[in-house]
Amino acid sequence: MSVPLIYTAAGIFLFLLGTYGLVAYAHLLRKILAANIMGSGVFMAFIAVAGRTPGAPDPVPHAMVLTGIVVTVAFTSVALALAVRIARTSSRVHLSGRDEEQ
Amino acid sequence: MTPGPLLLFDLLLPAVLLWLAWRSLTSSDLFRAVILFIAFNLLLALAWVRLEAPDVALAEAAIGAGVTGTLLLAALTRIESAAGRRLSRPARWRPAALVLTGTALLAAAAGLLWSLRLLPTMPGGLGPLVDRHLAESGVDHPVTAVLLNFRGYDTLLEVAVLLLAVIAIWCLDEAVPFLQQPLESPLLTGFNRMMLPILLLSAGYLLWLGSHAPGGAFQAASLLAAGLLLALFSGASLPAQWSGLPLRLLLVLGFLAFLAAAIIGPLTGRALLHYPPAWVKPLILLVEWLLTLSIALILTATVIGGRPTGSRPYPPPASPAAEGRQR
Amino acid sequence: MDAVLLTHPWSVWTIIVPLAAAVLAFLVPRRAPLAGIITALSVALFVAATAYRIFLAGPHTQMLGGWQAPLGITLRADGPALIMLLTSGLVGLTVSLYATGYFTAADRQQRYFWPLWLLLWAACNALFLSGDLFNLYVTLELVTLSSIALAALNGSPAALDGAMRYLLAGLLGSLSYLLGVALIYGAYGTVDLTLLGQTVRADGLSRAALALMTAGLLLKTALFPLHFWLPPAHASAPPPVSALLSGLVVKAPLLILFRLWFEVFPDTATAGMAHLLGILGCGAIIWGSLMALRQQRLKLLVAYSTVAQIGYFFLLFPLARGEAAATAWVGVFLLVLAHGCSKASMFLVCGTITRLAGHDRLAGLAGAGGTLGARLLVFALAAVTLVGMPPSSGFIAKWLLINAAIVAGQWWYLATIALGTLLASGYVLRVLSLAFTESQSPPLPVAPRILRWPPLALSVVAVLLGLAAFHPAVLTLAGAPVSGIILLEMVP
Amino acid sequence: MDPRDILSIVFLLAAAPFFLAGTIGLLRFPDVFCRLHALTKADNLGLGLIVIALALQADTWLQSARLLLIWLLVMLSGATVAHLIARTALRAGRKPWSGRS
Amino acid sequence: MTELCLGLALFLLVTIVLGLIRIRRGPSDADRMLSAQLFGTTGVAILLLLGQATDRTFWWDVALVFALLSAVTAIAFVSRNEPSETAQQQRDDHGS
Repeated sequence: MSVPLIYTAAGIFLFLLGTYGLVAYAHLLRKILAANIMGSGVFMAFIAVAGRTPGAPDPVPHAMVLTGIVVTVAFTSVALALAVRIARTSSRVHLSGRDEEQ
Repeated sequence: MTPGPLLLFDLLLPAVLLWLAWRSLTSSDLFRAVILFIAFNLLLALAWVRLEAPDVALAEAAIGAGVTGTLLLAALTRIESAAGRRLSRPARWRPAALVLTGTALLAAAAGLLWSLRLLPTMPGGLGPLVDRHLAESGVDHPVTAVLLNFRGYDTLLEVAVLLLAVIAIWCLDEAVPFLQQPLESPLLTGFNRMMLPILLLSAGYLLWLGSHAPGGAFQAASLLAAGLLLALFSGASLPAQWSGLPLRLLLVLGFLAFLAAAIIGPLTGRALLHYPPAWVKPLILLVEWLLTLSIALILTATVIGGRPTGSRPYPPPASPAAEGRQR
Repeated sequence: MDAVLLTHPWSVWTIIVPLAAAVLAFLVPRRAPLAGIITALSVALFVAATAYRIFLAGPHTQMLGGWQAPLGITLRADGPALIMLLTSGLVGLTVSLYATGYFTAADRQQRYFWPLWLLLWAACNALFLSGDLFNLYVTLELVTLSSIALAALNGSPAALDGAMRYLLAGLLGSLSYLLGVALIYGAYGTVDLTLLGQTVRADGLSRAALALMTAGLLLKTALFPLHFWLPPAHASAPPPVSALLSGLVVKAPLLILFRLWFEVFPDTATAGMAHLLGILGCGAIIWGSLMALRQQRLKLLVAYSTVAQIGYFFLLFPLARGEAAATAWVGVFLLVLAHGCSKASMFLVCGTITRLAGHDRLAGLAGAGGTLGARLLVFALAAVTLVGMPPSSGFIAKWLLINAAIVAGQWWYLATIALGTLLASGYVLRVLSLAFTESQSPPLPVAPRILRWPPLALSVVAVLLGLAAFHPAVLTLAGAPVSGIILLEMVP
Repeated sequence: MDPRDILSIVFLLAAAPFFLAGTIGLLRFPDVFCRLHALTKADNLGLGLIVIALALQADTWLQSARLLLIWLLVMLSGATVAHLIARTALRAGRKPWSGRS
Repeated sequence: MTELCLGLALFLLVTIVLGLIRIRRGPSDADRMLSAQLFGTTGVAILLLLGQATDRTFWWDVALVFALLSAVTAIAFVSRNEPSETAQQQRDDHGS
């Protein structure tokens, strides 16, 4: 079992864990956390899968993951702003139609 | 090959990461979830180090430790002050739905893991190709070369995404100060007085490093943003006359410079982003410096979370960091 | 003159000009509408130049930064991209004109509509031209994020809610897509579509990657049963935004799907997977149409109609396997163009009606003679294309799809198309009948010209495109991954 | 064996208990103020010993200086944060533990 | 030497795992923030040790960034609790 493979597997599990969290939880902040965890898993798998080259690591996936991280930060900040706005306009912390579930 | 403790480390770290992620998703208190997530980000940087991705590790350390944590805490505070602090539990699912989802996720995990065995044992990768053209790229560090030259188009659009995030956030709301009063503590003032120059210097160091070693514009910008946030916490603010057009100009400056550099190509009969060979180095340097400044302001603006109105005391601050960079 | 026309990379400017204009609109909000109109006209011009170049000199590529793939990113101006650009040019121009009248200067929404829309436009054009898996991810994120911001533009609780749903679904979709890209890069060491098309092996890993990417993109295209986020987001946004979301944005992930399935993974995708998509498409057609029939509000009706129309696009996957491939291909791309124009026009009419009547409840519109009735007639004209009545482009498109289904011997798709058409006429007639009931309401003011003419012009274009369908049809096949003859006659 | 190596090993071995003490203190001490106390042990001494050990091994002065800078920064942050958190806790009405729990 | 550095890094990772218990127990937000702070310091130490063990000192730059930013989140936390002290009181009562 090689080291990159361990991290690839961990990345895939993080991705699925995040997917579960995104679907199962109603609180918007939790959903955003879950999406971030998903993203981390994807990035980890990306780097690990491409990091098996012998010698110096391949710089291209590193650059791609950097781009991905920035994009995810942008999404996270907009998502948080939306969540705050929803909380302020309707005192809700989740999407409509799920009030009973909290 | 792998020494014993290192292998143990590599087994323990992913396990801890998964556990942290799990706890962060399941703990009923949201503040705890956010703290666990911050810890998760911290350890994630260690994972990047283990995967020999120092650039990603730097970015994760800068973003995860500085910006994301602050972003989440600020958002949590605002949400709680609007809707109250509540516990959050998973939706009560019907057992059938739970079983179905669980099975689907586990099946996906099994399928994906099983497909990994098909990965080539000796992958190609683009590393050698990047090395071969590194001399023509204008920088000496492969990751920076990919980001700013070989795949510069991705980076151009990525900066557009960041800019878009600010526009979207401003469109949603006006800035809500999350401090009703600045933190007043002589210790913090002293701390800031020492920290801001150090952050500015370190940002310059990372930016300079990026041309030949791990580092670069985004990481440097995150440090600058952290400096701006520190200044913000201790009550610094942007003068009202700066919060309009000048601020917007600073926000878009990096992107505009990048765009201008990009269209030199099509205007002179080359491809988009194809720099004239003699200008590659200075152009990339200029774009990188301006990008650092703009991205730092963009990241700060996302944490502030709304359009500065000029009248309120907490628009983006004009800290020494920002001013030093503008001149 | 011709030398420049045939060698200059015109398509690049359809990305650059809106990007620059977006920045200007953000900097100087007062001049934003002007920047928008100038951009709209120039994008239309650049699309025309691109079409001319493809028509005369065939598809062409551009290596960005002068770096050849796999090191660099390649932009590709080929037939499929061109049809998408045409859609984007037509819809974009119309909506831009409409928006100058819809948002007023005092409006907070105007301040942000223009930069957001121009960024969205640049992102859509960039996506249509991209020939690189990872670059497609970045452009798709740009498309999604700007769409989300636009969907939340009016700040109403419903719009915020819809935008949030959209955002979460979008994140899930794009991360799933990115994981697929990671696997592909790990296996083949490149993300260039053309190179991948030559090297991809039809093994389990490719299938896993394809499944991940497809799942993510299905969520982003809102294919039934993953459409849950679309109606709230599309129906609660301001009408010009709804027109863009339905007319343009849903087609972005769709094009990526087509490129993946037919260019990169033609052998990896099994017939079973293709039929699964086809059956989901059928489900979308029927479910979306039924839901549209039940809606009480005009905008929701149109939004559910989008859910249904998305289904037709997915019929390509099963129908393009075999001898009818070219027929189905042309049919679906024509349908994309037709649907883009007609749906955008319908949403714009909704906007004018809401502006006049103050609401869009169907019950409240009954007896809408006079000025509202005229708007409803424009709606009906747009619906001619949507339903697929001759001689509209929608008719030609569906005709081709039906031919492909017959040739492929897949009768159930034929039946679904027929049923979908029937249901579509049902919900359109339901709206239209409002115009012919006795008028009770007091007369309403006439809408300003800028809110009347653009939708009318767009729906007329959509109908007339049917008469000129041969040219787009030929262009669609330029550089397309399918070839063969276009079967215009019924060949059982 | 080089005496520098021996010194480094001694310092590294000495660092471990401080981190452990920091963690145990974090777990076992009765209130937030005591725990702060434990935390600063790890910051100042544990990390300090590691930094000294590694600085002994460094090839150039620049590297040693970088290590020292990191240590100084952590101490500075640690002190400031400890002060601020203690202040927050005090303002929130938490009484420092006085020996009777 | 290398082995020792690695062993110590592993040991520090274990102390982080132990420290997670405090995040779980709380009782107050300040306690949790404190644990995160300790993780930051420990993370810096691990980075230094790993960099030494594998002879790649560019990882010390990552440690430097950690050290630079370790205060930012904590200060954000403190400022979050700054405005109204009564609210903080309620929050703590609720949290414990």
